[in-house]
Amino acid sequence: MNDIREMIVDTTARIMKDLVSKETVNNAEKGIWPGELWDILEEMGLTMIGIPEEQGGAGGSYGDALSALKIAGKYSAPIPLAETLIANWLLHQLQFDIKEGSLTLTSVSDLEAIQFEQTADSWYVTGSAQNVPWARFANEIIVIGTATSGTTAIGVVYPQDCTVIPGQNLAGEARDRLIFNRAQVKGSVRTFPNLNEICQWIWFTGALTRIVLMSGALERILELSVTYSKERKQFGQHIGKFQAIQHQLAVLSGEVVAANLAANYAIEAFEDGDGLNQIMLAKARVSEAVGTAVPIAHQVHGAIGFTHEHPLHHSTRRLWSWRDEFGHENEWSDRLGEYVMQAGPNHLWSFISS
Amino acid sequence: MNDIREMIVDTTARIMKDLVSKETVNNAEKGIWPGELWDILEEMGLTMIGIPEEQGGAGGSYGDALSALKIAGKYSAPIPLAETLIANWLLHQLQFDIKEGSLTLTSVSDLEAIQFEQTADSWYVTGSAQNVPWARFANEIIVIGTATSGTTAIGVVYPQDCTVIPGQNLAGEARDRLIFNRAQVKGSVRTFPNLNEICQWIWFTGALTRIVLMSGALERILELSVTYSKERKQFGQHIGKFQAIQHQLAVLSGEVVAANLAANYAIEAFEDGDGLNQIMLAKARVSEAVGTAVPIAHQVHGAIGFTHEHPLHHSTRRLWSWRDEFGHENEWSDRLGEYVMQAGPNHLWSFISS
Amino acid sequence: MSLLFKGFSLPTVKLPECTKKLRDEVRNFIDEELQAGTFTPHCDSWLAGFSPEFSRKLGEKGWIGVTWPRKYGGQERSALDRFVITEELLAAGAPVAAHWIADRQSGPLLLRYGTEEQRTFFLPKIARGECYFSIGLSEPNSGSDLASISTSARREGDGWVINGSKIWTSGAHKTQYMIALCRTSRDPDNRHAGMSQFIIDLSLPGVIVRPIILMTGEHHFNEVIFEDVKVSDDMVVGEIGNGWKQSMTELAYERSGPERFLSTFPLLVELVRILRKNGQNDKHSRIEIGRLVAHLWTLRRMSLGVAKLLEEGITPNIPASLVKDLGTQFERELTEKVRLLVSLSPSMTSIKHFEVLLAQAILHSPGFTLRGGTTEILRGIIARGLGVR
Amino acid sequence: MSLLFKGFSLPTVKLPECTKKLRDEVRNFIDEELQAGTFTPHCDSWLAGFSPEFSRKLGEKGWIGVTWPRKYGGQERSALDRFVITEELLAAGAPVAAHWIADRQSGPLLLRYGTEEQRTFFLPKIARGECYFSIGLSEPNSGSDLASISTSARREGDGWVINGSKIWTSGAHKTQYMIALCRTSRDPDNRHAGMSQFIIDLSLPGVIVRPIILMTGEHHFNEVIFEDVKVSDDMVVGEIGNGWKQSMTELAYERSGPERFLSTFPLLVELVRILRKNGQNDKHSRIEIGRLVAHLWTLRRMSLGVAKLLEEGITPNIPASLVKDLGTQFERELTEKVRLLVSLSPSMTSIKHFEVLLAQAILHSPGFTLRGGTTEILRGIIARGLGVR
Repeated sequence: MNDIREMIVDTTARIMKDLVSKETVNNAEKGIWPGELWDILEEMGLTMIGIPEEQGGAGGSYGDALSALKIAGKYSAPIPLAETLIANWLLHQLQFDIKEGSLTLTSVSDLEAIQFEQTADSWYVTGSAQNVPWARFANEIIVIGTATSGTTAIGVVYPQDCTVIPGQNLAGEARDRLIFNRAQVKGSVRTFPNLNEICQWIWFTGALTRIVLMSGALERILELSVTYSKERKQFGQHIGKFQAIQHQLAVLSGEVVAANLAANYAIEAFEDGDGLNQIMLAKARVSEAVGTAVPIAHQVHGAIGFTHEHPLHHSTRRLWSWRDEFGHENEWSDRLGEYVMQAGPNHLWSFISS
Repeated sequence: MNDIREMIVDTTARIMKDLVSKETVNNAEKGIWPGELWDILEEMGLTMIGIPEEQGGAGGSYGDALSALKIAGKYSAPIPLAETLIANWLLHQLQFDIKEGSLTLTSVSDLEAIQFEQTADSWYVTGSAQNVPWARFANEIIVIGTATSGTTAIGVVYPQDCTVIPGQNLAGEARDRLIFNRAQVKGSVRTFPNLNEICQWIWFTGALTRIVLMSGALERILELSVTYSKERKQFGQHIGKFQAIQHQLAVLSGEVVAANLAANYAIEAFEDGDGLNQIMLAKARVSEAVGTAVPIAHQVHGAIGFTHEHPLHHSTRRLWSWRDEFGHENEWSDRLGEYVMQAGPNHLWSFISS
Repeated sequence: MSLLFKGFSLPTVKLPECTKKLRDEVRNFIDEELQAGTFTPHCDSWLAGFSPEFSRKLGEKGWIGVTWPRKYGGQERSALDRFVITEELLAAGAPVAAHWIADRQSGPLLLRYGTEEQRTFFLPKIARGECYFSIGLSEPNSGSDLASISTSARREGDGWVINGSKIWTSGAHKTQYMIALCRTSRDPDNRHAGMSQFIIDLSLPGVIVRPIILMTGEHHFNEVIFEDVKVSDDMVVGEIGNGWKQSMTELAYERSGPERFLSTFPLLVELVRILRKNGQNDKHSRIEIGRLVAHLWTLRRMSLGVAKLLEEGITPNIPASLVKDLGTQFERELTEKVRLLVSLSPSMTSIKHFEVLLAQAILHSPGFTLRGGTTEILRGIIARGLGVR
Repeated sequence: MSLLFKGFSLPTVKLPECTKKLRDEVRNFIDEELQAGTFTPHCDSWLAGFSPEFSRKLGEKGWIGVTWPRKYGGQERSALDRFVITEELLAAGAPVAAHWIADRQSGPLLLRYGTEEQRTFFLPKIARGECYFSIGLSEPNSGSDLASISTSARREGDGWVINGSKIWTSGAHKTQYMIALCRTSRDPDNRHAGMSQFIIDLSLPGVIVRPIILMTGEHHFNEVIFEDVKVSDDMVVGEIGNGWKQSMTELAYERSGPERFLSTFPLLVELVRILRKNGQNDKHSRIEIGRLVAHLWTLRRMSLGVAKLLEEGITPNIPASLVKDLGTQFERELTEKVRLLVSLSPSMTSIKHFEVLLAQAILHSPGFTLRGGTTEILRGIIARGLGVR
């Protein structure tokens, strides 16, 4: 890790420690926007890392941004940092101006449920989008849909121009339903005859953000579990002294280390401009790690970890949500298996070792 | 368990304890037939239980026979008891005379690889059969093939009239390849326009014998593991005192109890003449139990259980073989899943609770 | 054919004809209720589905306290009949939480150890579905180590004064009574001695019921605090000093029932419905469903075997622990497998029933292997049965 | 970005260009050997594939002892280069058992603790693929409890007399030497004190090599008995009394390598071949293969990270234990998954290569989680690293 990245990570961690309290997370779940937290991160430029300063960004690399995102995942920061980063990177790639404020975007899986229509004066959007992250708190929404010509279209809509029906994922993070009823697009629209490449980029980048967030949250539940097992006494000793607990913590740490490394490889490959395979592999591996890790963390914590009072669930419920978002482990394994089968037996080893 | 069955089980257990030594099993693997064991069991009538005395059998029920077979499984008895029982039950159902001596039968999956051909004087068999259990030791072989007319045909062939190429399953049990080169059929041949019912009966009954054998062997590895964990000392105490070992033994015992009960339900249903569903369910469950139970037994035993010297492998290698024979757990789960999906959601509960 | 370790084997059970008839009655009742829309199938309905109205209906049918003597409002039916009623209700995801504890363990405990007055007073009310109980075992600092409880009952006059607190008491904000395990004396050499059980009316002065909000945001559990709560002598259950043994009996009732593997059954039914609707009949789905069904079929028969042993007057501690251990692992696995067979967004706020059921199952899953004895406790009991502990 | 517990994090590694070139050379060599039919891919080839001929060929190529100084016959290449050579050979299921122990741990041990004479004498021979070593740690009554060993080395004249026995010594019937951990003194207060390591020529009088036949019928392991075996002073490795620490270093070399997750790789390759041949490209097969590949990909990178740490002079005890624990669980799981994707009869006597590979993998599977530190030992080490033990 170079010096700049280390600085970003350290600063982010400090801010998160200060401002993401248990109450912040609980309040966000009730619909209260953590404005102070967001404003500081934005001021710091965190929402625009990966875009050159001369183009309005904060400089730095994708990897720097994703490293900071991992910290956000670790602290369960209830903010659309992932979405704002993806949105800005996308806008920048499409040669739109990047945006201040919090952003989100509709899912490429709703591509066909959203119609773009051009009139003399402007573009209008009609249709609906499901599970749009943080939509109710977003300043602007990147909408991905289909133009009447059949091409893929991307444009920006203001939340106040559409109906926002609040919803939540398992972690209580805002995942809202949006209904567009001839909502006017702000600014221009980009259309693409070939939808695959850009949609693929959005889907893979979305998956990468979840990999990174999960790897942060996994570290957190390991820390919480180890700490708890050193504090909690039963049968006259700390529960960490029981071999059954020790072995469970060992298994948990294996999943956490594996997930962390898989995430780091995916980050590096993405930064190098060629992360498709690594994201595919890491999303399969890290999503699966959740299914092993979370039950252990809860089992070690016993009933107390099952209460709203204890912060463990901030991380575990997020992990349960994030492992499914942008494709669960079987969807990615299926894709991966398809790739391997296509390539054939003689390429299997070079695929794994490349 | 009624009195007759209890007597059969007790007697079988006594014989097995006396005659199935470690050497008996090792020798059988080297090709030495345990003649004394077989002769006593035959004398006792064990190979003909389930067929009325007035028709040449030993009386008793299918359930009685299968209960004795469980003991054979428990002691790794290296004899074709399962095959001889199936063969005799089949012969009896087909109104052939039942046979003295050891019997085996070719697999219904080789149906099409074996041709029956009728000449003026006799029937002849040509083709090959794979993995025929104990063929080299069998007095007679029930061959299931296809007649030139396209119907299914069943007849008896002597081993000396075909080429026997010795093979072994993972447990070193004889699973031989047979090549029939116009081998003459002894006695008559039964042909069936509709092959399904009788082939299905053979396949399901074969699966049931493996369920029963496995449930016996699972009991054995639990006993061996518990005994060993009370004897072996490490780090100054019996390994059974370590919580990790205790928990593994608890999991092992759960699989053994589950497998045992599933097997008993399958036996009962088969005896009542309607065991298809129960065999399907039990083969899926018991075969899967092996994959959990065997690694625990070996892990508890440590390196010693991995040696030829220790008898654990007599049971574990058999379990590895039997779980695959007549369909492994995924094949039966697939079939079961198909059935459940066909029946639909509203019948799921009544299927499980019936 | 008991070749197994002593206490480990389970009988096969053939349910008698009368039980089949009973099953049909329960099924018809459930169908009618579903059609009338009085409930929606819910995962973990025996914890989360608190409906006094539904419980009273079951009481009217005679389906609560079915095994109890008629003079106490029971039906004098077999444990197998009770098994059939409970499994049908659970499989349907029906709201049975209100009377669940009273029917499963408080009633049987009173029947076994209670005074004639207690039986006459409480049991008929429970059987009518009107009187609900909470469990009073766990304490904030005891966790799985039940012998370390410290809630005390002090003799005062001709009654008792209770101080301390109980935790994870499901439904205590809605039930009327708790049977609480308290210390009535201390023996430094025997942690299990000096405990006694009391029926505590939760409306008494000094009883404070503090909600424990689950991570799901739901309120089922409570901490119940006793501050100088005065309990009269006739509320003592069984003998003073015999509380530990009585509680262990109570736990055996608690562990082997079908609620240990059917909490998530409504999700499996819904999965089959969805897959059929989607025409998704691929090999992967079939194998996974088949596996789950084979496990469930076996578990149910294990649990039925335990019911049979109970019927025969045996307290099957070890098989009950096996059923709970295997059952709760199964429930968690079911949830995970179902999730992976479909691509969806489990959410309590979803408009899709399936997504809500899945969210319920996932969010409740950590509790499966904690409540009623953790996996660690159960495996310890089993290991002791094997003679290695 | 080390947010993890100290000693738990692993670096990402970008292999340099020169390593890529080396990899191609190894691959070409393997292809040629395969085409010449000098070996058939074998599961667990680093235990079961003992071929002095093949080892000598590797020695000629300079692929044994690659990290060692040139003056001892090495190539002074990096630990990453060594990693690449070994993983290529293992992935191909090549017969590398003969020199495996000498290359992996005996050589490095001598390099670190040996005398100049020992280095000069042994290392070049090892590097040429001509000199093979066995491990001398476990004993019949020690099991996982290595500190309880009792083989003794008694000072006599200017040498040592060794008595006792070592067990599970793979290849001792074919190798020339063993490095044996012996007791040279006893300290009742410190079980780890008073141990020393000796190089023992297995052809010496008093050395008895007794075969231990595996349950598969194979002979790889032995019990090696020492009856008054006389060893000269120059065969002491490192310092007298420092044997425990030296052995722990040796174990770290032993645990993290690619042999902990590639033993069964030839089976996976063959699976893909068979499925393609059968046109079996269903969702179930794809998901299972994808899962296995994702795990393998991650494990390999964890192991590569450990190699990188070794390169930097760090002895990564905890990550090495994590790799071995996850790796050996993976190998077992791979075997089970592959088995379930096809309907066949695994058998050592089968005429089908795939059935033989599967039989090898199944029959060897109990060893995966025992050799080189049992799962229980490894998890204990990891738990200690977490600070809970």
